[in-house]
Amino acid sequence: MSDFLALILQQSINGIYLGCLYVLVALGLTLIYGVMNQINFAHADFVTVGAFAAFFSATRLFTKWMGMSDGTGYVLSIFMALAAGALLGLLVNAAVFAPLRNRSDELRPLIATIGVSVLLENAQLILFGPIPFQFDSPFAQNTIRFGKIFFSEQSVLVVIVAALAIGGLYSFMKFTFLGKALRAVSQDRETAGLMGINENFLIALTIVIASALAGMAGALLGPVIVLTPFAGASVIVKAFAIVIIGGFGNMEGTIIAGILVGIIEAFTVQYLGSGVIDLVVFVLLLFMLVVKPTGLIAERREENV
Amino acid sequence: MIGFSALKSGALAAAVGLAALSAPAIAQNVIRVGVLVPISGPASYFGVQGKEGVALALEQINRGNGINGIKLDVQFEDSACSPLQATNTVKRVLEQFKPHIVVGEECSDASLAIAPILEQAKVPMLNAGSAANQLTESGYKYVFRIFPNAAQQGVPLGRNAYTKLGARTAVLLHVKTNAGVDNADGFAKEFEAAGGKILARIDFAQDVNDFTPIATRIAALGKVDVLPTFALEGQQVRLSQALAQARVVKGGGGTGIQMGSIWLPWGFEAKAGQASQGYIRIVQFDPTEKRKMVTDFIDAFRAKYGADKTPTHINAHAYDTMLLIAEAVRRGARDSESIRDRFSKMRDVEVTTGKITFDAKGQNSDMSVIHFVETQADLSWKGLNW
Amino acid sequence: MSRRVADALSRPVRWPAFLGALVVIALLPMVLGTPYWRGILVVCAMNVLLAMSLNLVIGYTGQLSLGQSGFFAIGAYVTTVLLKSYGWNFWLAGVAAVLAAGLVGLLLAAFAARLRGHYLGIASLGFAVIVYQILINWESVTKGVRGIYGIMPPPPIRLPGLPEISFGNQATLFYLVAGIALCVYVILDNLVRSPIGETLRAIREDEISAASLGVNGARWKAFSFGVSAAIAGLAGCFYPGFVGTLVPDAFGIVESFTMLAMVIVGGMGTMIGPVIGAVVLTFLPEVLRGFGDFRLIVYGLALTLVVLFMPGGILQAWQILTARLRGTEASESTGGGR
Amino acid sequence: MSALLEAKELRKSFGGVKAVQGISLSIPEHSIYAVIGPNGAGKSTMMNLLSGTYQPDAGELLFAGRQLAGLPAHQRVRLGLARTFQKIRLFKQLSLLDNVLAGFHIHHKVPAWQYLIPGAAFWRDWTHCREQGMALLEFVGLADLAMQRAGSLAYGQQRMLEIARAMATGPRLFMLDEPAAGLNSVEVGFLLQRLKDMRERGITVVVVEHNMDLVMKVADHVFVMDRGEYLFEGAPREVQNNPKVIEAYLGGEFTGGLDS
Repeated sequence: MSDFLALILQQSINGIYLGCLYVLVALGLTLIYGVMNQINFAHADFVTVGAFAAFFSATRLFTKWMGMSDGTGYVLSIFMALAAGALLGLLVNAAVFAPLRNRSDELRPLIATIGVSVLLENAQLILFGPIPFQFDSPFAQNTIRFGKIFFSEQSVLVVIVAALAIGGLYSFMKFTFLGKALRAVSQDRETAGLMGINENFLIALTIVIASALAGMAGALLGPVIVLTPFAGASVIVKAFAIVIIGGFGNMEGTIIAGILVGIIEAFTVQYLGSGVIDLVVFVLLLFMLVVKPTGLIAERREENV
Repeated sequence: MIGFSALKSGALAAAVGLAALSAPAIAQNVIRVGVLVPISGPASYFGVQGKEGVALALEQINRGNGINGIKLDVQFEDSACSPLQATNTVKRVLEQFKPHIVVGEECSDASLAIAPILEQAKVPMLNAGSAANQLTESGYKYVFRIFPNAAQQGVPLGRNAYTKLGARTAVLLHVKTNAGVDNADGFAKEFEAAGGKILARIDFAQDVNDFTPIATRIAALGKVDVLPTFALEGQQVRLSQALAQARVVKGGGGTGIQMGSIWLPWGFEAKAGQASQGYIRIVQFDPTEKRKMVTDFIDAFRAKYGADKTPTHINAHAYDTMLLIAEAVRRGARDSESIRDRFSKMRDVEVTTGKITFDAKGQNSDMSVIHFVETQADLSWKGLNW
Repeated sequence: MSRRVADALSRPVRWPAFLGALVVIALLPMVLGTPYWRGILVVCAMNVLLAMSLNLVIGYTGQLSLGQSGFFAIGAYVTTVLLKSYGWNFWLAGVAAVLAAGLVGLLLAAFAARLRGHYLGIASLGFAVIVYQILINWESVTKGVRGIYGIMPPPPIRLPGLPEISFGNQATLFYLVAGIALCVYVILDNLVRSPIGETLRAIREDEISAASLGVNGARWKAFSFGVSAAIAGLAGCFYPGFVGTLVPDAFGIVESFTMLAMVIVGGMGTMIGPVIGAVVLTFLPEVLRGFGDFRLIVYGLALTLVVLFMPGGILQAWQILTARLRGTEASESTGGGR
Repeated sequence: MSALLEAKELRKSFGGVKAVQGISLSIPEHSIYAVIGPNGAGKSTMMNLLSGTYQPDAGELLFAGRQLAGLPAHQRVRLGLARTFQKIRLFKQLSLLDNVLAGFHIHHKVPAWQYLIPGAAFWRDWTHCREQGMALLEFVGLADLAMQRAGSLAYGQQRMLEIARAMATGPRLFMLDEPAAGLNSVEVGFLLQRLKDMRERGITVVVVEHNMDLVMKVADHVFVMDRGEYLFEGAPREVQNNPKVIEAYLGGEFTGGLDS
């Protein structure tokens, strides 16, 4: 393989892996948006909480106290993060989204979740401090090599878990009654109400699923990012961009956009410089909004006059 | 560049009333020290460690009779590493606490913003964490810095890379902040003047987490001798690991040598693992040093904060600032003016990070605070005596 | 003329309120007489301008904008660069900065013509990110992350027959910014009560319906974005001279959210609401310094609680409270009469 | 009578659905013109084409001899076209008076600077608009509620407010989309009277209606559509007795009384 091809391939792999991380964060955002037209600004902090939950269960609870191997401990910690995210989602739904839901307002929940975000970030700062935690998953430092191409075991794990999560979410939405009900609510609240579906329950469920996804993303990001209480904040703005590029509330769009942004980022680093990543991503975002305002995969919603 | 005279006449005449406020006439046995550190936001990384160092020093200095009957009184304020917040906070401290001296800030942006206010108020500023050259190059009379500025770090780094390591090619890696840019410039200037070649200059934002694409790019550049890296601990761990994974640096089986200045704390190697092998960097505080001052400091630190902890250079810097103030008081300083006077006459004052001699600009000119170390295969440090 | 028509024609008397505001502005730097508090007052006056500017777009025109920090940044940087690199006079540079911010606002309005709701929100957020990135990367002009230092406050005004007014003093700087904020308030208040205000509110309520009344939605949204951006730019003019230092980090997207919070917490779609919000959210973090490390936790909690329990903002909560108090008093008096 | 509005071969489809297929009509001035048809006949699409909410795929539109094609809705208002909506679209958070005042948008003649600092011209306009607005509210019987929030009105009142608001634009041609839907018989009677009053004032009224009863009572001319196509047109009496129309209605979901 020529050096050039190897480089292109390597950066593409880097990009896809990065994209999968973004997808894991963005999926929850898009799910909440799709069902209830709300933005959860604290979503990124759920990711951070998930990362810390995973960190403490992987490096303390499962390994030091329960004597499991590092590998098992880490894999189990993913579920702990998932649970932590879900719990947090339950709380935030009860505290913010449920009370504000009936006012059919897109701004107040946004501001309220900004408040939640400030609260969570600083509570974690008090609890864990600002010095980065060293979260070593046993997979992060093992490198798989094919000739010049390399990637870490962790990145394989990330891609597999991302695929499983997407697959799971997809089949849940397609094949289960609750999933179908969720889609019904996202399309038309009143009709869903007529079908005898408890809307409150469905919305709580959506937030819990989305938050659990965020927690899980935290467990996977933890060993590869700089784990501080501010870790999530570093990806949230990009996650917003991805959700928009993919079309708000559109799962397929989010997945494609996430991976696309990951790849663009890798090639921006290669050819333009890492200092302009955000510039490139957001110029792309505005460009997308000009040429295709409804996102990569458009869902037509005709305004009924 | 704005001349000092212009600053003096106009910019911050705002602080005019402060001089009067901050020069209490009553005989006293307390020296008030305002400490401005970032306690909120990501920069609290510095603030939290700074507070630890100050608190420890304070405990020791104020024990018993203090310094000949005089005690230090410290007030912390959160200046958030931001110029706006820092200017607001410094005014607040000046009028509510009336300090004789202010210690801070960690971030260059904020330090540069408060320096003219303190100059105007005639309250000395003792800085221990900002590298921007400009801070002591602006003609301020009340600004002192024990931290080596970017030039002091970058120049020996660039020179030694060329002469001692025989490096001819370099890739600069730095975080896009005031200090990162200054450090990288300092290295580049010296290295290129000596005849070296900068193959690429790669800067990145403070919120970049994944360095694999950057490492891939460097790997594709061909043979790189040195990689001067200027970023904080969190990012550097990931960066070194990515470079090792891409087989750029020695730690990953490559030939490149990462070099760095005073950004990384003791304990970096343990976090980065094998990837940090061969890393050559300047440390200002070396906890393995056998000087009594250092061992005493470490013992006291562990007694206060836990036996498993080793102080970082940030802890040490903060601790040293208090030692210096205590030293000034010991030499008879009783107010802002006399503290400034004693500071400007200090020669070879020993602190945990080395020796301090302030030059006419207020910058510590004693290069003994700069030690080069190389990370060994077992992750220990080897002093290089450069 | 019937009484109903007379009611419709009654004009609210506003000059006592403005006179009151003038007195409050005049007294504030004396009540809060130290450089620190006066500095906070200047920040507060800038925040009032910013909150009012955002409120025009969000509260009156109903367009979600999360990019206000971008216009604030343009105002600050254009002023400073013209002042320091091109030797312009501050006042002239300020006018240029206001115009520049306004023009860029029109540019963003092009997006508003096509996008709604959260899409517009994120597009404007993207705009703010791009402005921030340009400030960092266009080093030859903005000095990038190194920042610009030693920026002067506005030059003194010399009027014949009067003593020189210098803005090196925080009190006079506050008078300047607060005076301008008050003028902007009066003008905006006139504007939103005028037919233009009726038009903007019509767009906010229902754009299709407004079009059926002859309203060109795109044009009026552009007007709203342009004016709003210009006011944010105006606030930006005073920032560098006040702090003395200009770095891109002062204009991160967090600032946009803080401005949004001011509008919502105070009460959007009213003139006085965002002013209240700006005052509260400027002073709250300072007052909370007593909480030390817990300061921002309390701040976050307070923000969430205000939104949850005062959905119409502090202003509406206050109105409800006073109405209830008056209501109970009234019933008591009638009870006594029986 | 000359035609105020003329449509020639208008076509509009959405995706694959042909909503309007080659409709031509001619609306005479100073008349009440009704467009009727069963559900899905394309009446509302026709209305949206005339008002400019949609642009036609093909065909010509002439208003008082002027081409309307390509002209957006807000510009047609300036020529004298006004409309109401089938699904009421009021400014619910605003007061009744403010709703109507918004309708004067195209009629303000005030120097621009006076919007910032009001002067004599501003206040003249201000007073004039409010007097006119109150008169319009009086016209639809809502003057007593002028300061209430539009969202708080009963359904029938909301319909009347929407009419008053559109009237404020000073239309030559006023198109009402199902104005009687959801009204009780008293309200329908009031509406009929108002439609006739409008005609008296020289306004050409177009009513798109499902309710045959209303149409038969006021319309001068009736145009019948079915499935996007022309079916029949003529005087109310002729329409009522036309077998094609009856069939279309009976075959459709029509439930109203043809025989009334």
